[in-house]
Amino acid sequence: MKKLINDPDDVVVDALKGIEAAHPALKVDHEHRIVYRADAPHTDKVGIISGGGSGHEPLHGGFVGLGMLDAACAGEIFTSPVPDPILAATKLVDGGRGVLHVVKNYTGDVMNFEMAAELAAAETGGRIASVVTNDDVAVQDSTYTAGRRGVGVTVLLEKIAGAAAEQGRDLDAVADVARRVNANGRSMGVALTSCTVPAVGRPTFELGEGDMELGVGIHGEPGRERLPLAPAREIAAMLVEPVLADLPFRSGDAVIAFVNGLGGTPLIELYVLFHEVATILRGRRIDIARSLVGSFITSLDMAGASVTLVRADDELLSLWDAPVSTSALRWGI
Amino acid sequence: MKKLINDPDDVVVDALKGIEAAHPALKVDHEHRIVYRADAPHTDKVGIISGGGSGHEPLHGGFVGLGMLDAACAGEIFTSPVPDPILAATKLVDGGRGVLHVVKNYTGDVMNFEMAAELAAAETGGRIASVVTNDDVAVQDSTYTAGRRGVGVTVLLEKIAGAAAEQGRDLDAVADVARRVNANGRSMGVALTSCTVPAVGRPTFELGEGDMELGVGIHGEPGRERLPLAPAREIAAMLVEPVLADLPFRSGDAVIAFVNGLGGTPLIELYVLFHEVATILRGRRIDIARSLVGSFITSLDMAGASVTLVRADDELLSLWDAPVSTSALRWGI
Amino acid sequence: MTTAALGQWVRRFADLVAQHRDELTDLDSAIGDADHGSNMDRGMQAAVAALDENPPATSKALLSKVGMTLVSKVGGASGPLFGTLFLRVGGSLGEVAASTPQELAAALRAGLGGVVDRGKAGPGDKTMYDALAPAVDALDAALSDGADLSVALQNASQAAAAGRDATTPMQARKGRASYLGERSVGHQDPGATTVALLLEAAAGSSLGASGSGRRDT
Amino acid sequence: MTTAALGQWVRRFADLVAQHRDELTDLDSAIGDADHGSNMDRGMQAAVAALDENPPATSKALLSKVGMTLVSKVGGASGPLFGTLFLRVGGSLGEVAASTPQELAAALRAGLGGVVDRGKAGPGDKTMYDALAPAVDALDAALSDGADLSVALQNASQAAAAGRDATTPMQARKGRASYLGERSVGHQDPGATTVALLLEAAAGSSLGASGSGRRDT
Ligand SMILES: Nc1ncnc2c1ncn2[C@@H]1O[C@H](COP(=O)(O)OP(=O)(O)O)[C@@H](O)[C@H]1O
Ligand SMILES: Nc1ncnc2c1ncn2[C@@H]1O[C@H](COP(=O)(O)OP(=O)(O)O)[C@@H](O)[C@H]1O
Ligand SMILES: [Mg+2]
Ligand SMILES: [Mg+2]
Ligand SMILES: [Mg+2]
Ligand SMILES: [Mg+2]
Repeated sequence: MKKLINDPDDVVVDALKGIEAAHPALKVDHEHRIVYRADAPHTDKVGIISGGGSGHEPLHGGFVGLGMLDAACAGEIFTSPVPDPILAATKLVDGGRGVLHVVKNYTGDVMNFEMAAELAAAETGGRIASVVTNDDVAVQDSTYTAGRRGVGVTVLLEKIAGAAAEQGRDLDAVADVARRVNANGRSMGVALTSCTVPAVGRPTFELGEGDMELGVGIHGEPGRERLPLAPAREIAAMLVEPVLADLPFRSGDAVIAFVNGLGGTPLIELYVLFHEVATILRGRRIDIARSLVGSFITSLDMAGASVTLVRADDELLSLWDAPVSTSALRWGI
Repeated sequence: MKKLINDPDDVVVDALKGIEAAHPALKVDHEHRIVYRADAPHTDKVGIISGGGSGHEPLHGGFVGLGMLDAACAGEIFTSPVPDPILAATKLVDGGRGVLHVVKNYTGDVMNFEMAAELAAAETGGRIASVVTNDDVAVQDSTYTAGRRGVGVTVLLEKIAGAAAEQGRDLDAVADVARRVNANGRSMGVALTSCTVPAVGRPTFELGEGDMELGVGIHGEPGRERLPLAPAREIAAMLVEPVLADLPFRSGDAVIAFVNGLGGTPLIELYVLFHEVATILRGRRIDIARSLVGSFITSLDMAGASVTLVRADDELLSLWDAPVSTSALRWGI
Repeated sequence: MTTAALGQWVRRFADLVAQHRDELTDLDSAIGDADHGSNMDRGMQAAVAALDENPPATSKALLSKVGMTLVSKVGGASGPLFGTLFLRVGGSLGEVAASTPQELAAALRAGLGGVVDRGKAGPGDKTMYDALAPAVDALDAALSDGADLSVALQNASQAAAAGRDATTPMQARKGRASYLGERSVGHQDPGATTVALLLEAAAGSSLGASGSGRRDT
Repeated sequence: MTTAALGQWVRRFADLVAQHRDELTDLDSAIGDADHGSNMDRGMQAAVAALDENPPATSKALLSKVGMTLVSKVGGASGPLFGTLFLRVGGSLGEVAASTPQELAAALRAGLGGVVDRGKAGPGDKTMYDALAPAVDALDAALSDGADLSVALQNASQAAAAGRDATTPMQARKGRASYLGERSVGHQDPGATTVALLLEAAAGSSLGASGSGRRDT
């Protein structure tokens, strides 16, 4: 295992110290492992928090700041945080207008956020709403199962809901916008290599030199199928077609197109992939209204990428364009 | 070789198409492989261009935009562009106030930019100044040799010189500021794995499972020494100490601290490293006035990182803080 | 059945989890993320340490401490699920120092309800439910048939083990294993395995001995 | 010495580079970035194609076309260096159809000057300079001694080969190999090797034959 770390058990703790040292606009509660806005809480807006297992950086700590999250809870690598820190973060950001929990759809995350919300309601009486992202079309959706995983849409949702909160909308309205992003977003990913969890020290799965895992999850969960490595052009089609079919997206739709690196893939390759994605969308007369290219929701050192499309009307686009100032996403301010 | 690409020979061409599709504020001259501001040239400011071999993304194309570069020339992977496109870019951005060439100190880059500058002077009579970055302390400096390589300082210099140009300063003044950044900046890097050049298809160098290459170059050039992989704390010391000694930096200095990923290293590890770097600097009473953490000057898929420190006075800091709007670095606008 | 016996049960469970830690993690590595054994072991060690530090006097206090510790130390899916299980069992027993077998059975059924509230799983979803529900049913049935608690817990333990085994051919519909779809078939569920250990601990503890046949009236 | 002979020289050089392409790249992989053979081969193939397409009439036109093609097709260090070399030789010969041996020698010295202007290398830096400078000296010396051009070019070729061999024990101070410091010792410089091929091509071409002893007065 080749990593720039100290003790594998200290990776999250050490990284939080790095985040604190690098970004004066952020504070870190080390006991609870919370990254939060130095100026929290805000009495004039709904608070938004998110969190989950670590190993997906910059998600979520990199999205704390004006126009996005008020706080992020960092669990151990790939392990949901427990309710205590979620409760602490909820209290920390509640300026009186309620708090939105943005939760990725993993059983552990959902339950721990739910318990924290129950505890917060009991302790403070503050209002809490929850939005669960579940955009990964690699997993079959069904009301009888745990459903789809939450992946790339989470990033776009946090941005857009953050902008809605910054406008002063109330908790229900912010939650509505967030749900609308999730309802209109779909994603799919591919791994060229496995990630390696520091405490484990060896790759999570074996993948032959000539193979790729299509539909992989951001914790190295197995995907839809294992296939021979293909040119970017074909991989783009394998990612985009199921995404388009699932919603479905239609000719004339405007989308936010997000090509995301999984941690070990350099930017030059993401641009090659983006070109192929854009070519397919152009062929389908789907309009790329906005785009995002980079590594924003990662899986440690996994080589690979994911494609997320969110169908966006003018309101979502104007919220997307609104100012945001976080360590990983910033514009307009 | 596991890469999200089509034909290895088309990587640069395809990536430029992706950049063009993703960023409406940028245009691409595909014949010359130039990324340039859609609103170039600007008659009210000095033009700034840079360029070099590809494979270091987001450098340089990711830094084209308001407050930074006006154009960037993309050579083949790890191969300096030839004079023609540099000449074309120079003409493209010259709004009458002259053009600054930012060149990393590699023999090929220096000579190709020099020839382009001679051609431009002969053809257009426009003024051209050149600044060569040479901040890599892994290589011994000497007037009798090719000298140090240009690495991380290039990023900070492009930002700061870009801000000076945006203020309307004249060519000499912009070049002066740029030289001041270079003179006050030093870097050193470490590789945990080799990069793989697409057209070659196998790693540039062999590195044992337990080894790292200290002082590596951004093209996979050999470093100072090969050592057993060490904890981030020790690696930080191996990178920071030679950097501090070389200028030398002194107690009381304010610096811009830049921890850079080499392409295959995820952000969480960069923050672990940044924490260790900050701890060392704190111990030396060197003040981190500004910081930058992320993968900004890469070496394809190489796992590893570099540390760059630039000693910064108030003027450089205020230029650093000035608005910038590029695909890879953006704030204040 | 006394609070002390509950404490013994918890400790015995912690021992069994520690002994089977690697097995549980291996089961989770086949259809999950290879942390169930270390999750539960970390949580139960912390729970036992919390009991040692400040031994609670009532059943509710004792099991709440175990439940809260699991909730705040384990994370993932099993922290809230096993945590809620203990919290609900304790809540059902109340601030008492002893309870009847019927009260214990009702408390375990309340615990099962908590697991369902939390995880929304039902029969055949290939989760801890598939071991816990048959165990609670078996406990009720045995007690209605007039069996003493010790025998009833033996029955419940056997039912949990059978429920655990029955998860192997199931296709997971809840939790991380559900992402595998058909590929989850043929693997025993780790959470159900832990539930079988929990009932094995109950059957082997002094729960049945001390409380057998006695009713607090 | 005619323009046609210069064309023959260029083509012969292109052939030799193509033949030694892999060897040149291997030398560069030891102390550089493993592209010198492919760089020079790509450039010289393009140069020959440019000559084929539109054969230039004067020495300057011919060598400028070769030089410009190298500059615009090769990149890296060798593009500007070899490009400048050809550009300066052509510029020195001028818009003529034939030149004297002395003019050729002076032109090659001008080319050497161009390489130094561009690359700032001197003796012992372990670069193409270390093969080119002795060759130019040998050519001058032989012509002063009254040798005819064919013999003088043989001498120059031998001097280039000796200069090339002498780079092996040197420590590089210029170019990519200089980053290796002491580790560059013991490897033959690729650029010097290419210069030796350039002079071998000259000695084997019709340069010496056609122009031997003749002076354009
Ligand atoms: N929705 C659910 N309802 C009941 N039990 C569940 C549910 N989801 C998961 N489980 C149980 O949790 C176990 C996995 O626990 P663990 O590995 O510790 O958590 P995680 O899946 O978060 O890593 C599964 O084997 C299953 O028995
Ligand atoms: N400053 C210099 N002056 C003269 N020759 C040089 C200089 N730098 C490099 N060279 C020559 O260039 C050769 C390398 O050429 P090449 O591999 O094509 O370029 P690059 O180093 O850019 O990959 C070296 O072997 C050396 O002979
Ligand atoms: Mg698990
Ligand atoms: Mg887990
Ligand atoms: Mg080379
Ligand atoms: Mg090269």
